Amino acid sequence: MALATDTAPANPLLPSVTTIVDRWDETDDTFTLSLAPPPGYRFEPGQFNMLYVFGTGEVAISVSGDPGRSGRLIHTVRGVGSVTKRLRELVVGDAIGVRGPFGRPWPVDAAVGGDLVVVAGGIGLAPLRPAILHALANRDRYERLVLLYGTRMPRDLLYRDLVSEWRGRFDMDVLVTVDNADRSWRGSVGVVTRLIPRAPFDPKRSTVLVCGPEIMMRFTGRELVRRGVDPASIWVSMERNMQCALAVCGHCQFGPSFVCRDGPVLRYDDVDELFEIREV
Amino acid sequence: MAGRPRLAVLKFTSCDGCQLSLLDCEDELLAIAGALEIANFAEASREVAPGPYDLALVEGSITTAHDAERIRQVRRESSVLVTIGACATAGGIQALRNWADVEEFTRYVYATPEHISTLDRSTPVHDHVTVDFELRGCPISKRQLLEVVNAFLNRRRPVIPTFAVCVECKRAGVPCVMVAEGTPCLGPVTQAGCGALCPSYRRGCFGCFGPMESSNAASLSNRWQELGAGSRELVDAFRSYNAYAEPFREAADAH
Amino acid sequence: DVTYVIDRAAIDRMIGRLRDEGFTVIGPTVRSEAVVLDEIESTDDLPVGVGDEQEAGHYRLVARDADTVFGAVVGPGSIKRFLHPPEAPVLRFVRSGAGFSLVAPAEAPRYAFVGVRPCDVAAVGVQDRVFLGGAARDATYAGRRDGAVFVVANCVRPGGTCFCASMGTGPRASGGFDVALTEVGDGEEHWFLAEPGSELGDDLLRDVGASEAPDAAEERVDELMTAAAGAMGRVLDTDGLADALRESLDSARWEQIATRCLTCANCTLVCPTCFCASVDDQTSLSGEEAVRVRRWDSCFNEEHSYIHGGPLRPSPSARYRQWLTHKLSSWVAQFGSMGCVGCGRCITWCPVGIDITEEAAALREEVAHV
Amino acid sequence: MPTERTIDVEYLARVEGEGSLKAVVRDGTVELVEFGIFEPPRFFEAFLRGRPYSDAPDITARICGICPVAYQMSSCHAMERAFGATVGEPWRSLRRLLYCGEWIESHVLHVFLLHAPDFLGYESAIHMAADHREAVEKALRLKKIGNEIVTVLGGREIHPINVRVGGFYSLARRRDLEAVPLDEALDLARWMVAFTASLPMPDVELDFDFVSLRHPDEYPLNEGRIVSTSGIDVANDEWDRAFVEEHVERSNALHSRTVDGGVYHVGPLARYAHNADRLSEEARRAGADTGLPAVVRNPFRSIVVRAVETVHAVGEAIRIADAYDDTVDPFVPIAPVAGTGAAGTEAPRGLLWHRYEVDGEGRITEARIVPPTAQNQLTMEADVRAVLEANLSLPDDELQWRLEQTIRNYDPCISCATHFLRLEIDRG
Ligand SMILES: Cc1cc2nc3c(=O)[nH]c(=O)nc-3n(C[C@H](O)[C@H](O)[C@H](O)COP(=O)(O)OP(=O)(O)OC[C@H]3O[C@@H](n4cnc5c(N)ncnc54)[C@H](O)[C@@H]3O)c2cc1C
Ligand code: SF4
Ligand code: SF4
Ligand code: SF4
Repeated sequence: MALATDTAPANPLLPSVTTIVDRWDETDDTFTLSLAPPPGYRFEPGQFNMLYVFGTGEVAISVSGDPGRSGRLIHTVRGVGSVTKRLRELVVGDAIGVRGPFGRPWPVDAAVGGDLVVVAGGIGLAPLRPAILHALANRDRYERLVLLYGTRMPRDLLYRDLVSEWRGRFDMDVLVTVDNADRSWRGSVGVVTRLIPRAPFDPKRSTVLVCGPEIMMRFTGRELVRRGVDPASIWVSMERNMQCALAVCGHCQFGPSFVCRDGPVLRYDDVDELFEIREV
Repeated sequence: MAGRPRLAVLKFTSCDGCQLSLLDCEDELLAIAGALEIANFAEASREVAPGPYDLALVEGSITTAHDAERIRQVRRESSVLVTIGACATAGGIQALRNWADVEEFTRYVYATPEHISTLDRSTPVHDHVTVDFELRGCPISKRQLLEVVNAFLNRRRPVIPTFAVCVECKRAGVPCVMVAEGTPCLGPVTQAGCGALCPSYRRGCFGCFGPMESSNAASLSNRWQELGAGSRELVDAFRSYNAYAEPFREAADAH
Repeated sequence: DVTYVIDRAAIDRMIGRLRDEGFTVIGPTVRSEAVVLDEIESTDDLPVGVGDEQEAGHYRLVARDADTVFGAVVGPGSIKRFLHPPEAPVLRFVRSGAGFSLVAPAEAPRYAFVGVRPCDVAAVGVQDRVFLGGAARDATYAGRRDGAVFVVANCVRPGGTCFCASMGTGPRASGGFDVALTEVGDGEEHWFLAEPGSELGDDLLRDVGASEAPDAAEERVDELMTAAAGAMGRVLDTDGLADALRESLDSARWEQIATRCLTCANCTLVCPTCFCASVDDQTSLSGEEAVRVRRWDSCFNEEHSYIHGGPLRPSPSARYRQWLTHKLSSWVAQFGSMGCVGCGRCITWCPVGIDITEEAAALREEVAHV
Repeated sequence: MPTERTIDVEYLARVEGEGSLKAVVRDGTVELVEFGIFEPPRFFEAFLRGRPYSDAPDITARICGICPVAYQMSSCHAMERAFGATVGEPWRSLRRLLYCGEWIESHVLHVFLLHAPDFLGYESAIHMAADHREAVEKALRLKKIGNEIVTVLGGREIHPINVRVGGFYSLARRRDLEAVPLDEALDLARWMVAFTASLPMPDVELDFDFVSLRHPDEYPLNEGRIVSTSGIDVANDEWDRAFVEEHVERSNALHSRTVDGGVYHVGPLARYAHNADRLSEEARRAGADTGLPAVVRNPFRSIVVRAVETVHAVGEAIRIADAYDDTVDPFVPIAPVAGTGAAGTEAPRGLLWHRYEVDGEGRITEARIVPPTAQNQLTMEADVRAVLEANLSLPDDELQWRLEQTIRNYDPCISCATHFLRLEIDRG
């Protein structure tokens, strides 16, 4: 979609207009959009875009695609509120506004030479997917590659095919758990933190990337430290109300950080104390 | 024009002012009538089509057994039920009866009270049925009414903030009447929506949009007392158009 | 640097010239029992002969010497209203086919601010770092900020809730202005010392016929300014404060403040540096047009911290804590200075008179004793 | 075979309340006509007791969202009389100006959105707009200007917040008033007279006892003595010498008679009958151009009288706005003392009378409110009976519509005057 460009230069609030090339459902409430990337678009794992639905509003959504493939811009979204539910109704060919990428990425390079451990809760796997794909594409640069993934129910598991493909790989350890199992579930049951003590990684040489609900990240951080991981090697991705992604609307503050600018990926030892305080 | 959402505008115990707000949208009225099928709006058309309705705007509080039944029927017939105005959202000024002897009220007003049948309480619609959205105000603001209709048509969340009148007061650049003139104002505990009308006319807010999201009526009451208000004034202030809304009810009962 | 002495008529000429050049001249003016900032046409619109009395939760206009031009310090409004307006369309879209396109925004006005205070321009400096200091310039702010002119009035008589001396932003402006005026007058004499702060300011002064100031005039003003610095209504000890507040997050005092705090957001809205804003789409009834509107928001509003499932700061104590620690502590990490310029507005305009200097001191005290 | 037609209008919606209409016709004779009000009672008079006097204008406004200014005016005047306070110029003129805004808004609303569709055979103004878009748009424009006057002076169009006993909380800025396009309104109002006069008009002449205010020099809005065709001529506080209120089973409203049992009529026809000589030149001319007689006895023709009154209100608004000075004090200080005060003012729909007793602390001890529709109830019944008798030959649906239109002649209050009637005609 052509955008009228006879306007003031580079208004950072101005989205590029692009179209939906493909879409599919992941779970009951979660779906993936595949967009034509705006010209020259590049991102790093962990960064996010602001997606705009005409007349409804804008939301922060992580990029979930493969950073090594630039042909498509992939977002996995859970329909929870007004904008995300409208996103779910969009069909192939519809226009959508994109601004980004924003934010600090996962420190995938810092992990080089050691173990890379990924801990995901629920939709938290979406922002971690690019990091995993990056690591797999550069597999020889890491020692062990581990994914610990938990959801509430078996039906909430994202990227089923991909996750089972990963499970089948010899160069990656994948442990999956659900909070509440049903009859069909034959895997482990319990919160994701319970996987940490038995997961195959060397705490002293690991970089851990964590994304999920705040409470899950808090307990995961504690558990990792208990297992001996250096707090400075643990990274979490925060969610806050976000309306501009430019650190000027003020909503995404988390202590001294703007999640959009200083995050969303933050180092655990910068936030562990804040995690212990209510309503920060 | 099939396919347009069907609108019903319905009245219970009230003054008609909130539905009149729709007719007061002089610039938008014909556009609204184009975007929605006005299926049932007695105030505007003698053509009354039966439900179901896609959007029902309900004005007025519930004060009779018959209306308590009728609102259930309305709920069954309406996909989205929006209550409009202090009567529908809080019981209205007529909820002052909730602290009084209704029989005595009836004797006072009517020569033959035995002809009057009414409940002894005036209650908001949400006490009777599930309400999808509440639009506050005595009367509602037509700008906000348009926003609700607009959001419904565009299927988005209406931008109807629940913060204090003070926010609009400051956005409008109105000098605070409480700080600059010592005039007691309910703005800090009242929900925005009117655009801080009263302070902009140098009058303290009297709470016609009902309690804001986190009303601290106790603290404001202390401040009013420092400014010279007595308990009687505090009770009068909290017991008006939204008297039966909980934070105001408690604030008045505390004095 | 050369300084000048001018009279009130010269200020009028200055206003006239700025208006002739197409500036919208904004200055203090009396509106319903308070001094506000609004468009002015001459010094007659300024609060001549008017002063103010300010305390926590209390503001009254009072009489000053009949010809005092800058006798009232800051009122509830600040420059923020003009550069970061309370409500502004930031983008406008129209539907076109399956997509949508952008409509060009209206041109921003050019502002000249006359009679604003040193803390006011310091606050503009703070907001500059917020809106212009990041990776991207905020277009709405930048469009209004670029080329704005500031004629500051130094504070000879600080207000009852002022503490700019503590924050290093006043009572004498040290930068960020085009002209700084100091009013000197005690009935017998009445003149203004005028310091140019930019080339534009110097031109402006020469143009209105300013004469060079004698040394005595400068000395006189130095004395007045020293006296003013000692006459602040409030004091805030900022030394180590940002660190102390970081330690205070679980203090019981937040709950105590919350019993008084109305969460009415007044403090944030009068604050000249607070910048929080919400962004919403406003659609036409037909759905063909959408305007993205930015409006002042506040960390005291529940929706400010809303994410799916509810607000992250449901309790008033957490909201007050967010505000105070942001102003005096986390702002330093974010933007390199505190987010407070010591103007005292939040103290005066809090309907229940909660005092940031008092609360910050008490919190520091508490942390020191833990 | 004897026939019985029962005309049962269950939901006459609101007549300052929800109303119903019941008529029984046996063997070609109208046996019964009952206009009932079943709007649930709200007990205003009862809960006003104990409230401070200053609440009266705000609280009584909530009786009616269509004419809140009328309630504010009657209550302010009554209170000021109770305290012996004189509120003269300029507040007197400004109140008239505010009232003119409400008259314009209310008259246009009634004439175009509620009443004109009857004459032209439409279900609503929105249906009418399909064929008469320009007329409806012009009407909305004029209505909006009326509302703008109320908004500038009162803060908002419904339940204005700026009216207080003694005057106003603050005065509107002159430049805001200047921005209201009153000259355009005058053209539109003149056009409205021509439009209403061109409507097909049923031919009826009825004998009414007209009751309204009469003022020595003005077309009455806020002040005047209460006069009637039958010779009543009393001061505002002598109401009980002239009128009585009754309460009957079928109704939740009280209705009024003259003390000697007569049925009377308030509203534009009554005002016009008693005060045609007080109309402004432009209003008189606009009426005369359409051949309007000095007394109109055809209730259907009230639609033209409303239009003429609208011209008057716009002209009056222009004159007051021209002389407006926004630098005066907004109100006269009020010192409450124990006392009693009564006041009638002319609401768009007719005389609205309030009476209060206040104690030494300024708290209300007694309150009485007589709204126009309560006073018109009996005359409406008589009128419906006459129209029914004259039109028995009409088929059911036409008869129903004609009766609805008859009720709407009175503009009893918006929803009853709208097109709400569910009418059953039972031929027995
Ligand atoms: C960096 C980042 C990355 C993210 N990545 C992803 C991702 O990859 N996939 C994904 O699914 N999600 C992601 N999210 C979360 C996603 O942004 C939110 O789920 C989304 O913003 C919800 O928007 P909504 O309009 O659908 O929901 P709503 O809850 O309707 O809207 C949220 C907004 O509306 C307001 N609001 C809504 N309801 C209320 C209410 N009742 N009271 C007050 N205010 C209300 C709030 O102001 C808020 O701004 C991410 C978030 C962040 C910050
Ligand atoms: S006048 Fe009232 S609403 Fe306005 S800021 Fe003051 S307290 Fe709040
Ligand atoms: S300021 Fe208060 S009383 Fe006045 S209109 Fe607004 S909400 Fe109602
Ligand atoms: S925090 Fe208070 S004193 Fe500091 S700049 Fe803001 S309003 Fe002024």
